[in-house]
Amino acid sequence: AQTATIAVAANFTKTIEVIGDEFTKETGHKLKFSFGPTGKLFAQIKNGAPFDAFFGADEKRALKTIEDGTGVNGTYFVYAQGQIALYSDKYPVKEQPLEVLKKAEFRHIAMANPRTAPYGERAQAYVKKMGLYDGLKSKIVNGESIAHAFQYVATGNAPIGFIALSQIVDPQSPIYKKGEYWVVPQADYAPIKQGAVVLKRGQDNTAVKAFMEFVQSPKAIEIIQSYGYSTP
Amino acid sequence: MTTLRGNLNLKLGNFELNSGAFELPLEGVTVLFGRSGSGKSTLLRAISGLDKHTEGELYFGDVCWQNGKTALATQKRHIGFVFQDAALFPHMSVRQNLMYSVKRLPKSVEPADFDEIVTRVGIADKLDRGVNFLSGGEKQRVAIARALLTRPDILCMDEPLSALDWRSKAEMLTLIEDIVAAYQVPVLYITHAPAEVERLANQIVFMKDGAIERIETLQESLSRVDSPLFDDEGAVSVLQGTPQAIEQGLRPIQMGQNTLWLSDLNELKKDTVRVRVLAKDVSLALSDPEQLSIINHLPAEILKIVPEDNHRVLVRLQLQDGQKLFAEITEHSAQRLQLEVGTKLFALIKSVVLAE
Amino acid sequence: MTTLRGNLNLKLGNFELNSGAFELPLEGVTVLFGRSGSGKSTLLRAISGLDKHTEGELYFGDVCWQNGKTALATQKRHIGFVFQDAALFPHMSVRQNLMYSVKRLPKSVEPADFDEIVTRVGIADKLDRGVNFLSGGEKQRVAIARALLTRPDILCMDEPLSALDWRSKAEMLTLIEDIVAAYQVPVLYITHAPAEVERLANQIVFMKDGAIERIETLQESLSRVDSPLFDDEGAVSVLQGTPQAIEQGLRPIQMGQNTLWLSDLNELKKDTVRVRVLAKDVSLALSDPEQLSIINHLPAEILKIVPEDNHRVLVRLQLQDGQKLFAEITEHSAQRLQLEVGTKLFALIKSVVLAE
Amino acid sequence: MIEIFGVEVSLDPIWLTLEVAAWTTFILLLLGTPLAWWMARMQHSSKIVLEALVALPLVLPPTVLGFYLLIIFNPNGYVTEFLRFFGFEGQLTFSKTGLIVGSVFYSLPFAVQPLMHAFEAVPQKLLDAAATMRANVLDRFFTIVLPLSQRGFLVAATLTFAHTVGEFGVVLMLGGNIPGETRMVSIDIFDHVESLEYDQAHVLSAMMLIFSLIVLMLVYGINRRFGVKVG
Amino acid sequence: MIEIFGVEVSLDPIWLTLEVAAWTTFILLLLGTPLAWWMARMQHSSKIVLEALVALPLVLPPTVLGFYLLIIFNPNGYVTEFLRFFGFEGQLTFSKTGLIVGSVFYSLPFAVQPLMHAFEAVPQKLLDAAATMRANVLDRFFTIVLPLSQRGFLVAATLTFAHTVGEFGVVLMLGGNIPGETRMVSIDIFDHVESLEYDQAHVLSAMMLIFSLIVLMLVYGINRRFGVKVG
Ligand SMILES: Nc1ncnc2c1ncn2[C@@H]1O[C@H](COP(=O)(O)OP(=O)(O)OP(=O)(O)O)[C@@H](O)[C@H]1O
Ligand SMILES: Nc1ncnc2c1ncn2[C@@H]1O[C@H](COP(=O)(O)OP(=O)(O)OP(=O)(O)O)[C@@H](O)[C@H]1O
Ligand SMILES: [Mg+2]
Ligand SMILES: [Mg+2]
Repeated sequence: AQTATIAVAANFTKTIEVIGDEFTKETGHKLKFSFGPTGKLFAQIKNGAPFDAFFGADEKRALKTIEDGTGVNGTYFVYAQGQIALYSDKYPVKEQPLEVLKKAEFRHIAMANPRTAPYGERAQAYVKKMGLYDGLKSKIVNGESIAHAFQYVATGNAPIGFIALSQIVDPQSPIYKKGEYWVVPQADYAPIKQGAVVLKRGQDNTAVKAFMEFVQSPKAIEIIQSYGYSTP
Repeated sequence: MTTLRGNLNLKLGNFELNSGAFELPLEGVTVLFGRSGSGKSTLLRAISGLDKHTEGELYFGDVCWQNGKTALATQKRHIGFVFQDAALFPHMSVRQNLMYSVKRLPKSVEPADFDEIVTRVGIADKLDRGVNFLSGGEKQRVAIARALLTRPDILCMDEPLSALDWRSKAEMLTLIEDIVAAYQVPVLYITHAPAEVERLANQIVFMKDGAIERIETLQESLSRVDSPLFDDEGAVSVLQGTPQAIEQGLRPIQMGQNTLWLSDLNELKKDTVRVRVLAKDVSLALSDPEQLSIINHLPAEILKIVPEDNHRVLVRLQLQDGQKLFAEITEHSAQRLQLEVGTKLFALIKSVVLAE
Repeated sequence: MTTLRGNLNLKLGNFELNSGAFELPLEGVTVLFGRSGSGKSTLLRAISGLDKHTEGELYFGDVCWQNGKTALATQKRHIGFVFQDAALFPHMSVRQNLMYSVKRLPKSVEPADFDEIVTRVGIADKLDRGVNFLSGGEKQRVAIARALLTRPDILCMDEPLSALDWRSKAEMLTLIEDIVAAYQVPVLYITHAPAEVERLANQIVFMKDGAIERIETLQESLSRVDSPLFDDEGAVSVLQGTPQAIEQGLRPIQMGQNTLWLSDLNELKKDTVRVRVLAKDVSLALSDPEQLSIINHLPAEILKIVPEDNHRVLVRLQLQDGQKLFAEITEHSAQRLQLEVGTKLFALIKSVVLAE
Repeated sequence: MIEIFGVEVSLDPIWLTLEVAAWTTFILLLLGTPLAWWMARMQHSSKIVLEALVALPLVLPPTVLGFYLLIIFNPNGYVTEFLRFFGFEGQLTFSKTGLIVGSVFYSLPFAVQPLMHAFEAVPQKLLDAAATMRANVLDRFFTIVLPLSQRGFLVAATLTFAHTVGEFGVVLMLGGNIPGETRMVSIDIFDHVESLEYDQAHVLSAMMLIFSLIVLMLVYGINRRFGVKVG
Repeated sequence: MIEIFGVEVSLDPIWLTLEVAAWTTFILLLLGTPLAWWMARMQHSSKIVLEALVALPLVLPPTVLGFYLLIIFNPNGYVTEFLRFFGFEGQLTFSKTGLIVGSVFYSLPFAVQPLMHAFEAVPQKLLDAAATMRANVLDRFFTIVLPLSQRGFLVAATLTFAHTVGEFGVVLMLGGNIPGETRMVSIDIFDHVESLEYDQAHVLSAMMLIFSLIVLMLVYGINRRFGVKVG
């Protein structure tokens, strides 16, 4: 059995830990996960971080590793697809999501930073497409990551926010079965594909190879979906 | 006459001040005298209300300054305080230090004459200096001026001269005498130096181990052979007399029918002056000696002969006007001259020795 | 005889030390004397190599201590230094302070006798105290012991006594005299106090405005009427004599055929002692007076009469054994006694006055 | 937006940072002064507890501190309720006010410690002297203690200002990254790094570096030259 | 893994944090001492520049500092090349070594400033006295300066240790958050927060808070009671 160190976008922390446990149970290979903002992980990989594989929060940065020569060509795949949900514990977002957004009676609406987090970018694109952006613009507060945007909502600082579905359906989540949410129709925004890639350092590591396969196995896909992601 | 009376207690670490009941006349200079660590500074701070842990009672005339743990704040006691190291405010000029006092006078109190005090204290030309550029003596002058400008009801001085060299000390003593006379403010004065006590004191508070041992007048204290004031220079007498006009380059001081000739020609502003005579500077002669450069020959009678250590004897004399004078001579001389109580003789004092 | 010779320059802010060429005998006590700010401390620090900016040259016997900007490090000069405020290490006990010296002696140097020094200096019973619990005098004793334990080739002392009270001062002076005699180490000594100079000095370096003004022996200096040493107490004479066995409770000091009677009965370890006589303590009589408590009547002849301020005159006398003595009397007395050069008379000195 | 070395950077975050740092410094000196004075005068052993409490923000990771402030400042929480009572309308999080309040907590030790040490160094004797000249407690504080603690204030102000300029965790947590309102330089640089705009990050960092160096040098220079020496 | 109040927390990050903080403190005292001594002795105006440089890590956001350290310590960069030359095999980033090096930079002012002030307060006269007793420069430093700067060392050590325990940005950037290797408590807490495990975050934060309070109180207590007074 071998050990692999895998860099994972912070939003996928919980899910990949569960998958990892299953994987270790089955194969005996050990895994170490390093979580962090995708951009930071990318900068670290670029500067020689000892990671064997990289699970980004979007497609862009995983692909860029291949371009930079740190990622292994041909190992890229999309491991999950995030879903955006509009959540609130104050407003009837389940029944009248767009009306709530249009009236905008709240002081703040949380979303992830569109510059750094794909969830944020898609959420912003969605409200723009619906013509709601100008009405909301002054009320948007940006979390640095989707997890951060979630904290704004979960601590009650923002009464409403675009967050990830995975954060709502997780039974451990502080807002599990509290408030109400509305899943934004997948058709209205470009899919948030989260791409993974094997890095040069891990290309001969059997544990990495095995894990990359395991993540695409039905068992893993089941876990991924149970955490609120869809899969390609 | 108003008095300062009370009984103060204060615990500082291992040290306890328990003054015992005391009553001090609010007139002239009261010196606190005692060994290092006897609690002089502590008592003065307690009287001034500078230590929050003071207990007991204290009345300044009719005004209650302390009753149990209830104390009148220092700033309401109208005290002037001169500290050993001047305690000038280092971030202010001399003038600003002085104005600090003046500005805080209540409207009801008439301000003192700034120019007069500044001139008298001798700092008129240094008003715009930073206080860090003053010598030790100059600092103390400013501190005294600052205290006077508060128009104090009582002036407290904690060893104001001990950090100074001999020359500044002499000047400052004259200044303090002068001020006491001019402003008629009662003074509480701490010192270690018998010379300062003899020069300034009206009454003396002797302290020991945190308690007041006794309170007596200067004359009472100097008439004791074992006076605590007789320390480094041995026994001392203080004579009083009336200065006369200068004659033949000397200053005559009239004491009854006799005259003491002083070679200190400084202007004397007072009617009565004190002349400090060390016992060891007094010689005795059975007959009035001729052809001798010593000019002061005072007729006297022996009151008492006290043997001392080191084969010396202390002879207590009475002058013709009733004042007492000590002479210290060797046992050998006393035997040679066959001195005994009642012997009439002449006390010889070199005039130049008298200058203070 | 080896000497310390050199010529040192040092600039400190606005102050410039330019010693000029000097040569000091490495024997006995050399006092640096001068007004405050004249550069005494600066010169001593330059000599010790404590100031990195010193320039010039300095030779201790044959050893080069300074040449241009090249200086031998202080720790290689074998200097003992006693600072005004003792400069004891506050984090060490007395013993540790002393052992700091001892431990750093090179193997080639034989250690001094620890117990003897400690006993002589009088701190044998305080070795295990923290230095913060010593009085000022005790601190200076430790500092002196510490400097002696370095087995110094020269001992530098910068106003070692000025922070002490009179009693400690007197004790320490005796101690220093004692040490100079016992260990035969040359001493460079700074002081403001003429009394200390007269007590200790063999030669005196007078400093003024950062330069050495002159170097002379104590006797040379005291024979000048305008000596800078005559300051607060006026003119002073230093007489030398041989102490004899105690007689009738007095200590006779033989000076030629004459005897001076001292009432200081402390044990005298030396063959020759110095007796310091203030001119104002000397009276003059044309005939040998009888029936007088003053026991020292020394025959003398007037060498010179110098008028002074304040209607006084300074009379320079020659004693029978050739020693010189100043007497200060009033002009009035001088006229009355018709004193002039050549007059033979008697100098009267109260024995008790002589004690130091 | 200005162009430096061919790179476009927005100056807003810089101004905002300076503004927040200035306010934080101002408030901390205002609040820290009585606190430090009180602590300097304390004799009991409870002083030690207080010293430790004041030093706590040094030990707590800023993001953790920020997270708990986020919880405490939540608009339905007690703190906001309490402020509402006094007529406060807004919200502490996602606002400049919130940033400033967070920074005040974060930089507390940097203001209080130097002030306390400066106050402790003011000789009691000078205060006694002032009391004998009829100056009451406040008067003494303003006329003696304050002027003699100049250096302490200078150090406290610099450290507080510097530390607030460099703060990241608390601001990140509390701010919500609203341009012109809560997007400070540190976050802006971080965003550039995250979105792979390294050039902008470099330029902003260089500006910050140079600016800070100049300010620090000025302060240390003044400190050495004009410090009032006591004693 | 242990259970506290029914919450499972891993102790690894705690031990790692203490280890890194201890090493950082040790190294900074070792390197900071000669630096601080040199600065304390400096007379020229270049002292001001040095003081400002040492204070810089206070101003730079830790993530920015971390980012640049990441670039500088890149295994193909000059610094690593240089170390390779001396037989250094490993990598400065993503290892305990890296964390420690980063922390050393980050906490530099917290060690150097108190030491410098302590050294400046040692009276020159004592050093002069030691020199006359044949003590050379090093001897004087170890026997006089060091013992008299005890308080300064205590303050420097506490601040450095505390600040390293609380550090987040540098560690996150340089360390890479690798469990058992570079995942310190501050990051662990943050990870728990990110993955919605608030209970774990609360327990860890509380432990950290209590531990820090105790340490700080001990240190301030010792400082007040046993400080050697000079002068
Ligand atoms: N704050 C304090 N805490 C503990 N002990 C103190 C304090 N202040 C003074 N003492 C002690 O109280 C005693 C009396 O001190 P005080 O200053 O009153 O003496 P003093 O008579 O003025 O002596 P000196 O002549 O030396 O000034 C001393 O033993 C001193 O050590
Ligand atoms: N480090 C310094 N920088 C600038 N000026 C200095 C320095 N040290 C001493 N001085 C000045 O040099 C002059 C000589 O000082 P020094 O201490 O040698 O005098 P001194 O003769 O020992 O005086 P004192 O009798 O007062 O000790 C003084 O005017 C002093 O102000
Ligand atoms: Mg006292
Ligand atoms: Mg000097």
